[in-house]
Amino acid sequence: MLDRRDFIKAQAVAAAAAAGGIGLPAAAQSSLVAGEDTTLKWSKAPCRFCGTGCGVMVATKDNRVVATHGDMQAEVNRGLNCVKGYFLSKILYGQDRLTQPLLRMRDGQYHKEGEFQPVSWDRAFDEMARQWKRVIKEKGPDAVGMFGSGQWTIWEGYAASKLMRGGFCTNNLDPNARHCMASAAVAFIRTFGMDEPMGCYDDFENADAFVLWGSNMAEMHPILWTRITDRRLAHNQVKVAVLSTFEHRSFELADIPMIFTPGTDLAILNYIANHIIQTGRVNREFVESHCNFRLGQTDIGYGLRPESVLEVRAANAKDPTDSKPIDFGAFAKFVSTYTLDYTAELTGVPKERLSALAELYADPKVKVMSLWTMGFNQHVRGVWANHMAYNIHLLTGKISEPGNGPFSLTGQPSACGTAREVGTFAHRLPADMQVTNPTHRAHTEEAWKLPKDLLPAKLGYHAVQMDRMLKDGKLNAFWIMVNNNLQAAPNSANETYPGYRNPDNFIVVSDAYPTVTASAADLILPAAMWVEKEGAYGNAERRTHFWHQLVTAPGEARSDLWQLMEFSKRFTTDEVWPAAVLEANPSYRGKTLFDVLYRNGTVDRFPLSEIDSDYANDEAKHFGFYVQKGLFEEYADFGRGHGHDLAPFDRYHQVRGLRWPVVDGKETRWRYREGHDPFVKTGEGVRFYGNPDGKANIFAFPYEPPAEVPDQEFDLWLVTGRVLEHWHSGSMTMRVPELYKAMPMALVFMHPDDAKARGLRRGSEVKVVSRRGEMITRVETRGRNKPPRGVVFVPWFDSARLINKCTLDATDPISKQTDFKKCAAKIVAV
Amino acid sequence: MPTDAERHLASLLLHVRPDRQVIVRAAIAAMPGTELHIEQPGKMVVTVEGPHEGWIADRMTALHLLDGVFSAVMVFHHIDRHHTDQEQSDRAAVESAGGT
Amino acid sequence: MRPHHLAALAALPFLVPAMLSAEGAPPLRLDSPFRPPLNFVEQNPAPSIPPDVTDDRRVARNYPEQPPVIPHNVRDYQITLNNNQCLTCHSRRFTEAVQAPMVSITHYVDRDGQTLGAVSPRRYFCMQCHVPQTTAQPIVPNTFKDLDTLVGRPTDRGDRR
Amino acid sequence: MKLRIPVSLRTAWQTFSRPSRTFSLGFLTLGGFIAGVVFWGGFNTALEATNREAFCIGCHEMQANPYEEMKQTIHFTNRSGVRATCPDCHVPHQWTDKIARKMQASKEVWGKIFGTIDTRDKFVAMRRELAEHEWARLKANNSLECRNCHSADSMDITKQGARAARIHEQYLFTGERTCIDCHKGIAHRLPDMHGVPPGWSEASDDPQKPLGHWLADGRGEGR
Repeated sequence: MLDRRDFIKAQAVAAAAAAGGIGLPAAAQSSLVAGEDTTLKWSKAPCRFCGTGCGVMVATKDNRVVATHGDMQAEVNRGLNCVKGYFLSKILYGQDRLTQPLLRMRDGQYHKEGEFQPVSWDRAFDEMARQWKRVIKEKGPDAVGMFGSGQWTIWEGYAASKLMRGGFCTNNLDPNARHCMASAAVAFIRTFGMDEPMGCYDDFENADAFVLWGSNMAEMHPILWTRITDRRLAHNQVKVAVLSTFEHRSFELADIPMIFTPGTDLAILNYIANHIIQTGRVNREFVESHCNFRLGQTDIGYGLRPESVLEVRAANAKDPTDSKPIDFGAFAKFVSTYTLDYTAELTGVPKERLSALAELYADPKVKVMSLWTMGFNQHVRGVWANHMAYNIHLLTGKISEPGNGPFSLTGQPSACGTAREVGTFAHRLPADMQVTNPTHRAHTEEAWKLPKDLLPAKLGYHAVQMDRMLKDGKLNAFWIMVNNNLQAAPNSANETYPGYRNPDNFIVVSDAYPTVTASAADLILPAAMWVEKEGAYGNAERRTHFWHQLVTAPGEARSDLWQLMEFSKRFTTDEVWPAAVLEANPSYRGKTLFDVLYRNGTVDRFPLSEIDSDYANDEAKHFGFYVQKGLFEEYADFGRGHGHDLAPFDRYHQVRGLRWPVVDGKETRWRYREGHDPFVKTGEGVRFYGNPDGKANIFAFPYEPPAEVPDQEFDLWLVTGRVLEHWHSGSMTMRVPELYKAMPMALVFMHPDDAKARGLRRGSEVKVVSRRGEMITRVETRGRNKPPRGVVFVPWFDSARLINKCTLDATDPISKQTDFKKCAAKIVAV
Repeated sequence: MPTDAERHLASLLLHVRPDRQVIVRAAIAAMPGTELHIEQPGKMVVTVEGPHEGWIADRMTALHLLDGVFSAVMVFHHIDRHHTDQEQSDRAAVESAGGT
Repeated sequence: MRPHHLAALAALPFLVPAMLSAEGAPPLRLDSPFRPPLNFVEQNPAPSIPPDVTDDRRVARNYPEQPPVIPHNVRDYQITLNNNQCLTCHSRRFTEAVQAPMVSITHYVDRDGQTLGAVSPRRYFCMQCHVPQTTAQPIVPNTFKDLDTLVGRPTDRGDRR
Repeated sequence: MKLRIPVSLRTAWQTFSRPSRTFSLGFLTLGGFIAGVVFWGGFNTALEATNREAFCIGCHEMQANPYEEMKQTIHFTNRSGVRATCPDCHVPHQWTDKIARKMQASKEVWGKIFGTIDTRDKFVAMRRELAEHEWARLKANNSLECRNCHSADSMDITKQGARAARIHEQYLFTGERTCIDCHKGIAHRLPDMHGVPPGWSEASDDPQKPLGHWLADGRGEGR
């Protein structure tokens, strides 16, 4: 009999072999392990959670995941995981996994007010197709929509984009990434003409200073935080500055901590630009050769419903994106009002800290990495804030080189890879192309082998707009995939829930678990998740990484890819395409959307024999061709040759991800810089080739106040966010017992004096009340988050306590991303 | 079975200069408590077993210092306690101290 | 919202087939994030903040690579640029005096695979991986099976008393 | 050398030092006593006023730094609601010690006037020095202010965690160590602790120390 010691030893060897990328020879296995039963199969996969994109090794046995650990070979994390990552094995196994489609029924028929009953996939799709056809017939293609996610795999997002735009002929497709990094994406394109960071995570090992602009990396990007911690603790000259509206765990490493009045980060950014100019530290040569200056539109409103008084009052709410060229002198004059005195007064930050921060940027010898997430992006002036961060990097030339650069982090595993690169936004096509650009549409039609003039030119509804249109009855058939929007969307009691339960609407939710959103749907489709399917994600540093299907999804759960493609079989072009297009292209008549979108000769060109025989692939088996490879290769052709280059499909299964552009098999770590980026020619030095003139834009914007500020009645700032132990709405992590027990409920973090002033104490049961809604929770006065007086923080992971009933649906008017960080609320005893 | 209170088992991934692999192999064979399991050009998987962390760490350092070894990275570390006896004595200790 | 509508929502969790497994319907709990019911409209009262488990007894791991949870009180523990209070007991030098388990030696390896004389700086913030546990009881059971269970061995998951 | 004293001062001194011709001895004695009581009482009342927390946090420096930090900790908020105020830990209860501490406090007045710690950053920069003063003081008086509330005699170690009980038994009860050796940073954030080992560290280095022996007898987990 095999003894325990040998058994453990076998595990140890297998783990080391997997880490080293060494295959276990059969002989070694049998000499180590007496029985077949202890052989684990280790395979690589990216983590399912945030945009960091850690690599993990996943052990499977008997079609179950039995262990996970950090992948030593993954550049991102080199063997480490955060607490969520270490518990990845368990996210598949919440007891309430959805395993059958559930339809609201009464007397054997679909009924909006019926009770959920299990149905077959056929029955589910029949009803769904019936509803889609009814709505398209009655109201046209713009009455159907889909809300996707940065958690879609690359091919799922791509298949969805094809289905919505090329199938149903509408751009009503938006990802929940809209709530997450739309401001960053928009500002990247406006500044550099191309989306996504120029630098990469290697900057962590090269920078002398790290500035966190509204990012609690210690909890939200723990593995990147380990890299900053490593750098800071091992090098005394390294400085860390942390800016936030309340004190959180990242402050534990801060040399320069800063708590500022909500919204005034804009003033700090302009003050730094002013400081750089006033102290003569502008990198003149860089600015003259590589930058243009522009003056942006001001008083642009708050992205609320147009009839809202704030929108009516705003001078330029209808045209927030406008700007005009200026010169350096005009820019210098513009920011000159942001003096140290003025800024300290406005922000509440001590002067010595403001100047210490400004010096990090101004000092030409200090390499600075600026990092941000939701503090910048979920901001009614989020696009401005992003621009202003680029301004200070461009003024000093601290960009696109090791250790120097602005870096926008992402919250979802494929916010970059799927939402942005594939282009699942209401305004985007693959490879940074726009739906409003006729050339881009024509190019896409050609690549997709679709008739000319088929793709719609009209902008689709963005995330918040979708909810408003559902409520107003203008969007009637709605499919929500891989996200929990009823828990995540702002002002949800007034603007989201009513749309889902609007009797005119048919709401479909695809998810692995019965979420709050699923509970308000009409049809729930059970989804396969993570390693239950072959997948690809793109992380925040442009790294595209793949994984194989390792286990089978439970019951009848199916991947989103299967769902999208299978659903497309229920429509013929005659039912959904414009008559004029069909008339001009009669050969497309009578075909199903599946035929024209996925059996188009490109997507279906790779046979099943190309699948790695060590792994299953349920989708490919079902459809009869290597779907993932076909979709990926068709998609990758969009970007190849002009700076979005992806490697061949099979390569990604061998490596731990590659950072695009991948040219001649080599990844790119620093874009726009000669010697690093193959698209910058010898002698050019730096070229921002996303813009036709090769220059980046420096925009002048002022400070403008938030949409809602505390007043006498609603006397506190309400800030929402995440916690370390739970990822987003908690649908996965709340089902892992260890994570649940570590952080079982969302509390309201407040200052002890604020609690005392209201007759409250730690543990008091309270209502958080805003003008829009309320939620009940308990007071925490001594937790990890320590807000200053006048600010409260509530995380949104807890489906029993929905803080987004209170938040305001104000968005950045340019990016349409919600500001979840600033609204007015009061706390009252229950 | 060892009789000590605990056993530590670790697996290491060694990156080795392929031309020195023979010498490294011999050195590992001579080192008590270490065992070579898998070998590929440039890579080796070795387990180390011993009574405590320090013992493992010493072996790790020794492996590290072998001529021809670029790096020795620990991948797996397992502590085995003989809990039947140990659990009782621990419980007794806790109870004598009041238990909370 | 109409009452029958509420009833429909209330019924949801019980219709999910997975929940109708051998254990039957799980007990209703006030602190449930997911039931009763997945209800957008009704407000759940907030349960008390559960205390941390501080019995100082190690908890079995699900697999050897899982970081152990913290079984003792960590209130007011300071892990900052100035000091790491965890390491005042768990670093190699001090474990003997206080009888705390020493951090695994994997923690002495840096990003480049070099073994250091002290805990690697990248492992400095302990609570990114090791978390305390409250007495709250998970609402949704998890059916994860560890390898021992799966292959029918007597369960032993390593670092455990 | 002859000391020259102004005439007016000399006259005043003579008046003051000359025996009374108007008041009876009894009046003077009693009056003196009463005046003494009044002044003494006044002095002590004034002194006591400086011993209240409200006085301590009357200064912005104390209110915004140590006091703000303490609000999170167990010495401010806990199960039984017994809380420590600033003077409980930082002002000796014995009169002579108290006066000695008050003399030292004159330095703090200078600090206040010259703004030594009038910003958070200055306070943080001074934290190690300030903390060291308090550690040294508590070490020197055997953690007197701790023991005003936490008497070793009244400790029920069976209500403590096994590890804490073990260490208290070995260190505290034997007088090997005093409270402050281990319990630093319990009410405020810690300064840079480089070079400040925990209270239990020395014994582990020295096998002759009691804890070393105690471990050697094989109880506990062994190693």
